[in-house]
Amino acid sequence: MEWSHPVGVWVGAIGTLALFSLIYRENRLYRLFEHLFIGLAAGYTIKAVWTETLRPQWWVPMTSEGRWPWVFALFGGALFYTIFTRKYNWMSRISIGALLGFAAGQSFQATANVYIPQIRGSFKALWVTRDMLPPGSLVTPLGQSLNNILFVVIIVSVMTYFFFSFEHRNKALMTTARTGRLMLMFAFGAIFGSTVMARMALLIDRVWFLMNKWLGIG
Amino acid sequence: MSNPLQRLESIDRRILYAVLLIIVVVGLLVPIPLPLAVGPQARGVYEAIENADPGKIVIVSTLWSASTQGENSPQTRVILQHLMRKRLRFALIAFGDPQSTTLAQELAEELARENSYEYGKDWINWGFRADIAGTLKGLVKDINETIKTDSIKKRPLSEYPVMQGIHNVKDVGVIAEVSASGNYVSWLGLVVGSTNAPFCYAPTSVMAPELYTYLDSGQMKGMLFGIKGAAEYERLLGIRGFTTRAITPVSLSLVLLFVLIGLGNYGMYAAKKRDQKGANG
Amino acid sequence: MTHASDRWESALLVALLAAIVLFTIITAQRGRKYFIRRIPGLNAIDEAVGRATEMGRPILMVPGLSGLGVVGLQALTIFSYIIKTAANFGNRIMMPVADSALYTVAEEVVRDSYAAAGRPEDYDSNSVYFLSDRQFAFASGVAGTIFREKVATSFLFGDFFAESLIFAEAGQSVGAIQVAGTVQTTQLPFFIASCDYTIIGDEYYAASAYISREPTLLGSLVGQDYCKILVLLVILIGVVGMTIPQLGKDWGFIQWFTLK
Amino acid sequence: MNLQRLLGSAFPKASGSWIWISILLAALGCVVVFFALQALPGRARKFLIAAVTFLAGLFYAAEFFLPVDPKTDENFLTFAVPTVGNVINVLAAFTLGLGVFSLVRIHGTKVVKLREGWENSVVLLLGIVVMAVAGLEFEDTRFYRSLFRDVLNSFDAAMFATLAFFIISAAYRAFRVKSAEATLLMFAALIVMLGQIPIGQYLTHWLPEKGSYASLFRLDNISNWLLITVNAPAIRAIGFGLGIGGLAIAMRLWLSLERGAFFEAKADN
Repeated sequence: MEWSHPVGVWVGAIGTLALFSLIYRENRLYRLFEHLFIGLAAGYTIKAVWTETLRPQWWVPMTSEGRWPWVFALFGGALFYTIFTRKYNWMSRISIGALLGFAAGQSFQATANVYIPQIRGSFKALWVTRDMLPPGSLVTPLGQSLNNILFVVIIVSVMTYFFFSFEHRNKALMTTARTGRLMLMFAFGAIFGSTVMARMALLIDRVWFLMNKWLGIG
Repeated sequence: MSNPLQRLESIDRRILYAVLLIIVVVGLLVPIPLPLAVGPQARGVYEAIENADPGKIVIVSTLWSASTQGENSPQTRVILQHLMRKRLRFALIAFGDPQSTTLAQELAEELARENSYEYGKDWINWGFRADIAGTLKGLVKDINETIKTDSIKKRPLSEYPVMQGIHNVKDVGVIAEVSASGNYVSWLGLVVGSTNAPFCYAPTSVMAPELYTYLDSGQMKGMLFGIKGAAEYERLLGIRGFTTRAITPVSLSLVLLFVLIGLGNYGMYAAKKRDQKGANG
Repeated sequence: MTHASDRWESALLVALLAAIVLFTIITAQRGRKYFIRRIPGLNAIDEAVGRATEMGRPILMVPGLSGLGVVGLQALTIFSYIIKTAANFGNRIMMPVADSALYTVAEEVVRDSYAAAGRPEDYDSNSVYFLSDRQFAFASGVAGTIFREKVATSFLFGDFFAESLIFAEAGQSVGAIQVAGTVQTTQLPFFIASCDYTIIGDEYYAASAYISREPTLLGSLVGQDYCKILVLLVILIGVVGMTIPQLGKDWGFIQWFTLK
Repeated sequence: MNLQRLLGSAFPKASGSWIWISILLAALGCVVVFFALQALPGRARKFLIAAVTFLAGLFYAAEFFLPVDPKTDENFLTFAVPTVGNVINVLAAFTLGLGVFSLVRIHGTKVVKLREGWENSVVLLLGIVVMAVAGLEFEDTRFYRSLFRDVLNSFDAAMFATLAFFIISAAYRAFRVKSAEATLLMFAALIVMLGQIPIGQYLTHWLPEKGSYASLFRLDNISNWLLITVNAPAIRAIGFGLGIGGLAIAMRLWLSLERGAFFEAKADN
């Protein structure tokens, strides 16, 4: 079955232009489509939560597979709604607490898995010899040594910048932290630079949508 | 008093926007062929798929929505094209936004028709999962128990020939995620340590810089750097698609930015000189 | 690694980090005083609130996109301090929320903050509202609000993704004073380019301790510093090990942190 | 010890009409528990909340730290990981109603009282109903698919694409040679942008691709070098701080040591 309909394309295209108009100034058309957007998004979430989560993970196991204890999940969910009452609203904290607890408990494994390899990856030899480089490497041992030294210097200086529990009065400390700050700016510039292309790609995709799918040009 | 050069310091934002729009429209209409170098990151993804064990299944995870389709859709497309060319089995799974499963499925269906890939035999859609951590932990243990049913026909996974001999993440040949968010942390944290399958990533170019650290540490085997990565991949596959066309206006708009930054700085310099003159005189 | 037993030493390091933080929290609760340095961006909060008072226009607070978790709660903690200040000056506030679970907490936090400032009657239940959990529907709503209300000040704290720049540039266009902080490192450059003050990296987590001077939080922050020193030491030992050819990759210490 | 079997016998699977009877009985049990909870004194409530939080966290912590059977790579909790994952999903899903309620309350009031902009609120409320009904009941129609693909998706993409404009004005304003920091920011951005685009690559394409010192000065190589050798360690160093900060808050939440908004007093009113 088709995923597209001319009427839908028209609404989509006019909405696109309306949302774009914000860059000129806020206006009535923008406001209208902003509200339509938020409404559709909420409707879609209702649909998605039911079909993607509640029905397969809760309703079907409970009612068709005989896993009746899933009813307790409804109880847990219902406790959130006590927030609207003065008398019972403390109970919402039971469910909130459970969610927070689960998230907290996972943090051990997550921290280990994300950061241990990065710690290990920071063990860089400051003096590299030819046999330490992978075969066929184009970098010279001296070049790699310099890279590695720079790598370690940046890690140390940036981490130093983020020490909070003492004043950066000591001259060496001040210089290190200042280097860290400058390195951060360099890194942020690199991120900014690599983002521009992504944003342009999105705009081009939209202009192409307007030109090709709506107006049939190209 | 007001020298036109000094006004370059503060051009009205709306003029900037109008110029950008014109450049994009013209760039799309008049394609200018530009050279493109294939980087080692894209090659890493290509080689991971090229060398994948045909007995195993490839997981293509998607975490993107229409908002980033400008980059993520071409990336998903080239990866699927490559998988189908190699006739590798693959499973789609989606996180983050429920629509990511629909969008990926739409692409897969389109390409499957072209490549006579049969649903259930050559590929399968595991569907969308809201709980990333729970699902990924489950995949490591038992795929059938975690996914239960596919998302198109809603039948148990074990009924599909494509799932023959696939039990857990050790039976996976390559894991590739096309993503608009930082979900790689979950994959690295919960899955990659438990399997030998190479892990490849196709992020938006925004996210790409933060991934070099994982490429460097070897946790990731390859990466498609936004739309440029997709264009490089098209080149590796020998295809000329929309991506190859779009890369021209992308370049032009960046050139515009260079010009604007130059003008802004020149204007600032001119204004400063005037101020100094004013102070001296 | 799926379990600690995959590499005990690595898991132990993580446990040790947690233990250090707990230890300094306990010593702080028992009365030990800890010092923290000045964090420039956070000092700007009062100035920004004052600006809104002068201009008589609302203060916008956005707690990011993430749900009920560490990052969103931290944002609300910072906001509760801002609200208490704003309540004293009678500023109007607006807080659009992007997650329904976080929304429940946000509403309570705002109400409590007004009560704590001694002005429970000023709390307007329409000031905190769920907008959309869809990234760009949320962005369109927030951007529209910034332009329509011509907000005087906007505080962006939490998990922000691409929409960060929409908010920051919208605020720029209406001349708002903006203070932002996020744990999403990739969004920091945009906040730096468009906001007046940006909280970088784990300054975000330091903020609640800095603002509240609550002993538990100060203790935790100092513990985090010790943890960073420990991580730095581990890295430096590893670097030395890799540099000395006799030790190298196979040295026990380096193996402790090598996951398969 | 086999927890899985124990739980299986404590909560046996029902079948046939027993399903609904069990559900009903369990629901009744919940109602009883609800009123029993309300009867708790303030201190006990606080304790209960802390205990639930702690136990929830303990599940994942113990599952991670406890030794595993080397043959199966599991300990006695591992079997429950997928189910607990589902529980979290389902719990979070139930909160959706709170958000929708907020939207309907604010915009419903606007419409009823005909406040300024009520027309927009009508559109918003209609949007919710039409999308939800179409999605739940008529998912396989062209109407729904087009509403989703052509309309909703286009809006997402359009809003995202406004960033192309905003990034231009932000860069134009911020990239000025006025301080060491701003200059570095600009310099790095320019190099990376040049290294990415074909035109930038073209500028230095005459240099050898590899194998000589001259190739180091190819723009794409400089850009990659910048990203790997300067960007990566800086991001990593920030990451260590964020990771430790996150772990610290997780510990405070888990052990109910957190302070600040929401965690002050309360719970015993």
